[in-house]
Amino acid sequence: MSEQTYEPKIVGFLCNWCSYAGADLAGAARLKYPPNIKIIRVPCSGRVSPELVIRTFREGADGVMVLGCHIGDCHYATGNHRTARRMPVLRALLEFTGIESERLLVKWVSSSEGELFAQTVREFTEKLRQMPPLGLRMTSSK
Amino acid sequence: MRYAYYPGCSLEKNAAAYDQSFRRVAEVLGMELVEIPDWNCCGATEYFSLDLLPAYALVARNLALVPEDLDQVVAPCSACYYNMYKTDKNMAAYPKLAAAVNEALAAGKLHYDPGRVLSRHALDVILEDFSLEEIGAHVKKPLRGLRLAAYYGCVTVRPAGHDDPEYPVRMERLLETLGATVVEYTLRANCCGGHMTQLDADTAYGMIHYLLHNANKLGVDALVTACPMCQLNLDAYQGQVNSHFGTDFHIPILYFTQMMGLAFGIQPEDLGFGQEIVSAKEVLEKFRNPPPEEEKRGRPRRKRRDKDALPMPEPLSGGDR
Amino acid sequence: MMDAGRHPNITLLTYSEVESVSGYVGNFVVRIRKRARSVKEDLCTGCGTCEENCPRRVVDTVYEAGLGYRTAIYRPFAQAVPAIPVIDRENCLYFTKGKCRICEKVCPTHAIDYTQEDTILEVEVGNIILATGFDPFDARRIPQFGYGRFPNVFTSLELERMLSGAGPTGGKVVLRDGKTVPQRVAIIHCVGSRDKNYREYCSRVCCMYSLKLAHLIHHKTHAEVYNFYIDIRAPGKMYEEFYHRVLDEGIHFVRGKVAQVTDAARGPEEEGRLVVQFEDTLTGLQRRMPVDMVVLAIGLEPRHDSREVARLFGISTDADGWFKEKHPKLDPVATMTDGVFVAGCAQGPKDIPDSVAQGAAAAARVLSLIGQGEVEVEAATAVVDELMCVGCGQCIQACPYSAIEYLEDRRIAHVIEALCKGCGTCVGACPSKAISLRHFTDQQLIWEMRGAIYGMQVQHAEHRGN
Amino acid sequence: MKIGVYICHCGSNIAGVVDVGEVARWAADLPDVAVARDYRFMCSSLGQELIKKDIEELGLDRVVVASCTPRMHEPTFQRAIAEAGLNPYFFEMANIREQCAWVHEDTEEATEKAKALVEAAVLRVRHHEPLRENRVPINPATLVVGGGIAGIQAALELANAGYPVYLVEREPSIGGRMAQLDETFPTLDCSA
Repeated sequence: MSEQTYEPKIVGFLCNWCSYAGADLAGAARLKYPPNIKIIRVPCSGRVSPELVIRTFREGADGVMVLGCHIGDCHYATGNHRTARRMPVLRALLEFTGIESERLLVKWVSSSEGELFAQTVREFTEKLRQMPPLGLRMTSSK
Repeated sequence: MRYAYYPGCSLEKNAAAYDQSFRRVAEVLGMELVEIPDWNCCGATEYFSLDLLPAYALVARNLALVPEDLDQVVAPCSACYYNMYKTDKNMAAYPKLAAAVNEALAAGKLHYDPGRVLSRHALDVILEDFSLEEIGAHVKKPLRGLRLAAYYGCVTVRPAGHDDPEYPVRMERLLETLGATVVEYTLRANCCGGHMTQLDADTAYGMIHYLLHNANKLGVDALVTACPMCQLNLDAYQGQVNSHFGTDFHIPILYFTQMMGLAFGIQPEDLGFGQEIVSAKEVLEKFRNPPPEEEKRGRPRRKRRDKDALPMPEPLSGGDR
Repeated sequence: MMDAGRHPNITLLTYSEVESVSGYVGNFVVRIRKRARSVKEDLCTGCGTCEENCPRRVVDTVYEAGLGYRTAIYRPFAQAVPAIPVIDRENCLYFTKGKCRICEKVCPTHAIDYTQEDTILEVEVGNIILATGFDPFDARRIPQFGYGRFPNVFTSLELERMLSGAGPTGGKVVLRDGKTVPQRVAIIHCVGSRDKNYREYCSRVCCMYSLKLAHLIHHKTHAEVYNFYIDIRAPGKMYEEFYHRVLDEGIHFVRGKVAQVTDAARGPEEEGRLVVQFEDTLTGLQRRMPVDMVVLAIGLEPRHDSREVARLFGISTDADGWFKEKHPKLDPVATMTDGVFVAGCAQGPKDIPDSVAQGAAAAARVLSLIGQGEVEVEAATAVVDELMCVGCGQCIQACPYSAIEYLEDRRIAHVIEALCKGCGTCVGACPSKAISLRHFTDQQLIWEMRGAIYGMQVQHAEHRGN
Repeated sequence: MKIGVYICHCGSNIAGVVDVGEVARWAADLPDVAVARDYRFMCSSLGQELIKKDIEELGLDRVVVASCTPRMHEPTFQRAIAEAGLNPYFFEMANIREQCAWVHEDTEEATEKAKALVEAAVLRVRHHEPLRENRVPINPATLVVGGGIAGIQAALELANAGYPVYLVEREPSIGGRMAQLDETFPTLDCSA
């Protein structure tokens, strides 16, 4: 019990067309998941630059989720192809800088996959709870 | 492949033919059966209705006795299989139950962790660990000309979803592989009455009569079962049912392992033939001298389609629901 | 139907499927595959000679619901629109065995063309209405009702065809042998609907069509008709009244779920018949009833490919697979994707009046957009910081819309705003942070994440600048 | 800079889980927030009026609404503030229904999350810039997919209004399920 004193802070970048709608569907279906995740809406997962993910960790997030449309279903035709290609490189970069790469979750969630979204959040939150806080936020103010 | 083997009480007495034939068939298929040392009764169907904790403990003791290096146990009896499966699952789902059961087991210096041993029915093991092709490869003397119907009863197919519980089809496929003529028996998954014979004989006879009457209409040479309880009810009470209803049924009730053994070329005596009450002599006779024209009769009749008749829907392929 | 076929403003593309959709509200580009009919549409007069002479008969699982036959070259039904047949290449003797060509010989206008190929056409439209309908529940999935095993178990759709004067039996209600008139008929309601094992929802039309079938069967055969129902749901204008009319006609109603339909007899009165085993919840008894015919009132399911179709048009489905409307009450025919509307059973089970109303409503929504003449499009486009851009061209490669050009003279990238859809993929690709997406700038997103991550503490940190 | 923050109850959809009054009180202390209110239905015309009135009387130049998903009502509110003379991009929404009240059960947790989402929106909106909508003409042609009764009806309405329609049907004929039925309930008239 004493291990669970810490609640990870998670930021999710969700594409407006599939994953954000999937998260909305999870809500409409009243599925439950932990409140740790805060969702930031982006037009396309392709908008999420590696720098933005690293910045999110630096700002104090313990985990980052990047969710987009399934490959082939991108609202912007091929935006998520870029995401798919970019993220493995980013993982290597994260490891290099000492951030465990499993703190970054990249997944395709469609607008009809509310249950998948809720399940993904549950599992990711649980996984991060088992890990120590990242604590990268560079500030001393309280 | 090695399996822990739990014969259960019936297979020592009235269903000895099942035990004998299963062991012989397993040998042919290359299954190594390791009988659980010092096993006890599974409590059958009654004990769970009387006192839950001792009932679970009774079953868990057998699971605890499964040798460490084995992770699955085969039970030919549907009730034994069902009790073991249920005990394992419920202990996993209800930690309080698991703790209480283990407290009881501790008196005998035993312990069982739910999930360690997978309980399986003999029918499932044979049909899942071996393909029909593999089984077919062992067939030396096909059951040509024998009209057989598969009878699963209610317990065999119900807990684990190996087949459609409402309308299973796998034993039929097995019998076809053995070369038999399989007839579609609607009541394949209906209850045989279980121990109703001891509680209310008239009701039980009604249930047994229902099963026998509809099998008889199909002109079967035998009903093929996978459960000692089903076999017992339909076989041992067939005479009573006949006198009760004034019927004259003569339907041998045999185990699927006996039919496999026959097709594999094993001597009937080694498969427990002769222990049944409704004699299977005629079945063996037909097996030894199959009627030659039987094979050709079934086909062309189906072809002659009535010109008025409306088409039938195609059967569902794949069988998934 | 005829009106739609004749209307000068309607281009009818039957035997066709949409392959891809691109663009946005106001300006979609749609690629449509027009499958080869193997019949030249301009030459065919719809005389039907080919159908009469085709030697190949196949069971018609679509229009006749499996109860009747059609030929390999066929029109689904006599009044088909258009009246031009197609050759079903999977069953045609010429296409499968290489010989026959009878239709080619008998066609008086030489309209048969075995070499015809699929054609792809591209159309530009401003709006899209999806009315792709439903699939009937496959009754074979409930084996205890015996559909597909017992000849005299029928689906309600088969009965519809049987009752049709133009159907396989010429309107006569008979058993599968094609001649015996049933004396007692059981109609089992809620087959596949209101059932946790299959579909939890109510299919809305089955109660009413079951009442109608009961009435018509009774009327045509004088058979005793038993309805096995959970609840009778008759909400609609004149619906409850119709229920009472059917009650008064002497149709029987048994409230309870049917456990199984069997051909196994328990007594002489059951021999040779089907037996319905059920619980009568009004008497609390388990009962059996021998009947001659069983009709399964099958429910409505989303089209088997509804999820793929939804993806194609960029809309979503609900958990069951029905197309999801923008708002269940306030916006029932729009979707979350502008310019894409839904109508009819594709959105959920509904009866004919509701389907027609939704079709008209969807059209009205489209007309309102057309009436406005123009539509607002993305203002949140990408923009290049000319001082930062080194002209590497990464963004140009990343852009899915070819909306970024390279200015040779100044050696920088430039966004063509009219083409930019605002996805921001270029931003993710730019190595020198020279391109940004309006309304989704790094600064805006970073401040949003700060607020989300550590709340009020931001105020204190704020003075340290960004 | 003057920001107005509006927390929607959505009846009991949000207010049943999130302490909306608390979120509004707390939001009032966020940087540059001039007013923070909670209201039963922000998307109603009264709710929209509330925002417009504040823009005019308090001189708000940024607006944050915390309610349902922006995929539903973002255009509604953007239109409202535009009517009050504000650039519609000086607006941000916090999704405290689909992604908060409906997916969390504990009031304290949900209220804390709602606060974080509101703060995120406030901090974001401070950096918004005015943008101008582009307008494009609408192609008057319509694609109708599915030639059943609903599709036929839609196609006829549009065609009768004088606009071109492409009616695509997978089967060789239009008509759909309706063509299979002979008599329909409750009037038993023929369906063809």
